[in-house]
Amino acid sequence: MATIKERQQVLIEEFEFFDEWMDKYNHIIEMGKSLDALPKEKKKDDLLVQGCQSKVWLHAEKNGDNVLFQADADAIIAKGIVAMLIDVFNDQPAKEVAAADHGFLEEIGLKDHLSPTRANGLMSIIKQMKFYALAFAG
Amino acid sequence: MATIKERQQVLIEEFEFFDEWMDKYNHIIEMGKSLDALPKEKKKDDLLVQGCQSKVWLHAEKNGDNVLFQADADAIIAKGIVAMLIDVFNDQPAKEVAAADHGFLEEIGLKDHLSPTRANGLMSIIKQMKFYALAFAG
Amino acid sequence: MSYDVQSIRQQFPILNQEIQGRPLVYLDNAATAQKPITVIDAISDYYLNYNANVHRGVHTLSQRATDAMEAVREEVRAHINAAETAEIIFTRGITDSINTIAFGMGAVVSNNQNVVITAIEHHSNIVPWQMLCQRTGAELRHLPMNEHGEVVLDDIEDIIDENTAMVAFNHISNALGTINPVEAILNRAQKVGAWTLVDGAQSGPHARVDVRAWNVDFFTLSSHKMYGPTGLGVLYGKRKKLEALPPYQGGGEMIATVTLDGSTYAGLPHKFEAGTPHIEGIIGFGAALKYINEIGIEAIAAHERELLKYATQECSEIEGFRVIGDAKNKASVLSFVVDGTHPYDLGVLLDQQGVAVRTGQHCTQPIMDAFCIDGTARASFAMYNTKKEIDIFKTALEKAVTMLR
Amino acid sequence: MSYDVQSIRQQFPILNQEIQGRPLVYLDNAATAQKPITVIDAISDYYLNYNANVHRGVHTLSQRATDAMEAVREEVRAHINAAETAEIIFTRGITDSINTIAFGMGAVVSNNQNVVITAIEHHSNIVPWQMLCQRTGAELRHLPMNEHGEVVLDDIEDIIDENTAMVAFNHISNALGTINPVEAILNRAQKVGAWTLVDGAQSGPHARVDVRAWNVDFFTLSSHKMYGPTGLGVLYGKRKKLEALPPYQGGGEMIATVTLDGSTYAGLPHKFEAGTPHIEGIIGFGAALKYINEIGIEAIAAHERELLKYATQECSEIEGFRVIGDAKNKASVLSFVVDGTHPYDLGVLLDQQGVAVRTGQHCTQPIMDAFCIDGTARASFAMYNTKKEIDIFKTALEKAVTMLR
Ligand SMILES: Cc1ncc(COP(=O)(O)O)c(C=O)c1O
Ligand SMILES: Cc1ncc(COP(=O)(O)O)c(C=O)c1O
Repeated sequence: MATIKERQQVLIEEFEFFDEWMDKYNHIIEMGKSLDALPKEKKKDDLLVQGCQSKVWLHAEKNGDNVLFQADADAIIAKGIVAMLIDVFNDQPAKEVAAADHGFLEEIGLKDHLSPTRANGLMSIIKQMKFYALAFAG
Repeated sequence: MATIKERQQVLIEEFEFFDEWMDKYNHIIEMGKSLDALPKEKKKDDLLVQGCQSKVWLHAEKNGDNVLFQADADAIIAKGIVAMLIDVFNDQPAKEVAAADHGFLEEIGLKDHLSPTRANGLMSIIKQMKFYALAFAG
Repeated sequence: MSYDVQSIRQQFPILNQEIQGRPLVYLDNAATAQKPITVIDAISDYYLNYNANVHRGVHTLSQRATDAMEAVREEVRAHINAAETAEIIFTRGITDSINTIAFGMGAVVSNNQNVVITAIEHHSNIVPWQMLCQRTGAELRHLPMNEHGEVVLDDIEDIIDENTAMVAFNHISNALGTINPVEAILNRAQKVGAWTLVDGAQSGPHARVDVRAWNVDFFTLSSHKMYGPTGLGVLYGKRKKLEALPPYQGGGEMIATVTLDGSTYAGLPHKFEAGTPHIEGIIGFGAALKYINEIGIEAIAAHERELLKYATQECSEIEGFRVIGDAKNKASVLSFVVDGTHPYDLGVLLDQQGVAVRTGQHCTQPIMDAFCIDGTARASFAMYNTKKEIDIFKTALEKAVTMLR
Repeated sequence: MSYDVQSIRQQFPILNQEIQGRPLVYLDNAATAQKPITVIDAISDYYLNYNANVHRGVHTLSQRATDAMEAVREEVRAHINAAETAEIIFTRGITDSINTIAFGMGAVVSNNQNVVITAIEHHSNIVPWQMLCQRTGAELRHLPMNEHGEVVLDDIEDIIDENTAMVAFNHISNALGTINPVEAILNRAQKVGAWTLVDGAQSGPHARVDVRAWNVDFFTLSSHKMYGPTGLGVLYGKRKKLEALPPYQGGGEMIATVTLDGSTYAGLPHKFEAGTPHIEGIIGFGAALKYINEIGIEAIAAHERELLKYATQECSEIEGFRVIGDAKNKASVLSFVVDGTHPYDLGVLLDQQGVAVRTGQHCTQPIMDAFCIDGTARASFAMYNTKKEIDIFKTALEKAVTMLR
């Protein structure tokens, strides 16, 4: 199975193809569409990530040393971004998730989205993932 | 007895001599020094003119159709300015005081002092004088 | 003289830029307006030439700053036709203005009374009254709205009654653009002797208001929505009403005398202006008012009505486009959803095409709840927007919708 | 690198002007400081390039404005060494900051408690506590001062006792320049478990403050005294203390959810930042902080100490010149009277000679009462003042005194 670094590299290469914003966002939207929706009973308010303008639910559980993520969002671009993060971090060792770098998002041209104040809450989602991972690793 | 207009003219001519700020202010200070002080018992808080940074007491009484002013101030420049106003308005018909123009202050180079917001409260003093005059005239 | 939007645009240098490689189309004016060069210059001029703390200063700079500030107070008075400058109080914004009054009313409201707002208020005109009601035990009521986003007056005589202490509502809704029936509401309030407050956040840039014609007790404006600097608002209050309220903040300027045992308070407007004022903001706001009056608020409003009509027509051609708030009487705001899309996604994809709209709840969650939506995308217009920009907006919106479906 | 006052002066274009035909000598810095060109440019740059309402905006301008604003929050945090940015709240100024806390403490203070200030406070740190005491029945006490204008700690153990809810005092007195024994007062307060607030109006421009080294609960700054824009202040508060207080103003930004029946409040810092922030002011303040740090606050303070010493020496040669407030530990303020003259007259005649000083009570009436004077004339120094200016000031003062005697 690919490591976090390897998965990030795959994503970076995928996005390298896109010169146009439309292609990039179409791809994000596709990723969002292909992410399994969270079942209704899991879309509880206490799974909502604070600081996003759209609703983003993040669920995490332990799988041995690894951490499993499930997520959903009501806005499709937010969901696409979450899908990307799940792609990278899902079923990886909790320790590594907690320590992982997220510079790849900058490389794939989502730098704009990385500020902690952004309405998309990308940084909040990453923080929340690492928070879970840290809890499970500890 | 000179009218308000005539007295104003005298003052304007007096001040025409002064090219230097020092001479002008020396003259104002002299006027302040030569104004009779109000007796202590008349320096009551309810005679204080609001809106001056220094304390200015203004006392008015009726003299037939005329209005008599007495005033004092704890700062000498304020007192000089008050002296000038008394010089012009004292023992003049209340009606005329109420209606009088104060453009002469501009002409003698006190324009700077005429804004309603000035700490010297010159406008407040004039207003208060006219307020008394109006009350007596009515 | 006809309305020359191109020469107006030249006064707003910020408009002349590219976002994501496309020309900026700024349609977020209900959140904050851009500033004409005269405002920016007035601010620089102040700091370059006569910055000083105001009042009580005998030196020249302080007197110049004081005069400039007080001249704006008079301009504001004239602009809204208040009776005297002492009734014009400078605050930090609408929010600060309303809190000032809601706090003060804690001293005059009792627990058998009620406060009435409408269903289409900004949070700034809801939460302060909730806090007042919590403190005093008074009841918070509201005039409901219909499916067009219009305030419904059918039950007004029951809702605003003899026990109503205050009726507070916005002139124009920031989320829907609805223009409220101000006179009808004020009439009822005045009939029962209730105090009245009109939130003019969205009237400031779009409508002429005469506070004495309305006979309203309190009225409030935000500079930043009127092409002026941030951090400044205006609170108009009738002298008698302002005098009946306790001061809000204690500090410099607002006192007459202070001893360590107690203080007496200064007269209006100082009683409500504690601390060093936002001098620069006041001076910049003066320049903004001057600019608005130069163009003419009626001309601006007419131009914006045109834009709103055009935008509504054009966008309605998009499948699934739904206007949120289609009141008969509307100003300058086009709030909408597009079926099958999330407002946030629309906002992101519009931004990628240079078009700035606001998305979300617009600080009016009760409205969103009433429409059973999470939020809207909102395009809002100002004096400098053009039909061509609306064309760009429409094309961009179409592209976004296509991508999202 | 030595302190290059001439190159600093070049950053302050306002200084290069004539007042009444004489070069301006601006010695009213304790009232407000002048702004370096970087601050003026930062404001223009904001309005020319990225003005937009912050937070919740998905479009580029809004995100740029938000980032710029939040970057300043972090700079402020670092500047005073707060633990986290959530503890940095932007207010309208010191007055607003202190009122925010004094209002909030209404919910936690009871009538058997007391609040302690000192005899040398600004009205902004007196009146809000008087209001709090009026609302709660608590007692307002103060640490007295001696004839040097120093706070006397002899009875501190009686004055600050187990029932003390809050000890609030300024770091540096604006009227006297006295530097208070902050640690000693804080230690006593902390020993009895009282909350603490330090008014940093005059420390901001003159001293380095580390809020965690002090372990103070609340600390507050005013932008306009620190070479930044008007209308902006900073309130630092420990997270736990801020969380224990109710919000001050209701409105946009400060809520989590709003229904017409009730609201829940947002987390820090938003809970205390209702309404559209003074975005431009925050960005300008960021530039001011940067400039202060470039020159170095210690270097500035050393320069001002020199000036204060020199001015005190020089002016003491004038017959009848009397310093008001000759504390051992002083910063940047020379308050004085000259026997046989009124401060107002001195102010007017200095202004005629281009010298700007403040005259009056400096919003510290209790100090004036204690010294049995109506007011003082006050020369206060900033990073850009020079010895040559003090020579001009002294000559002008001599002339004024001669004229007045
Ligand atoms: C010591 C002190 N405290 C408080 C204040 C009030 O500051 P602001 O007017 O900016 O609210 C000042 C300013 O004069 C001050 O010098
Ligand atoms: C109708 C309405 N009321 C109140 C406000 C709050 O104004 P401010 O944020 O300037 O205090 C706004 C601004 O969004 C508004 O549109």
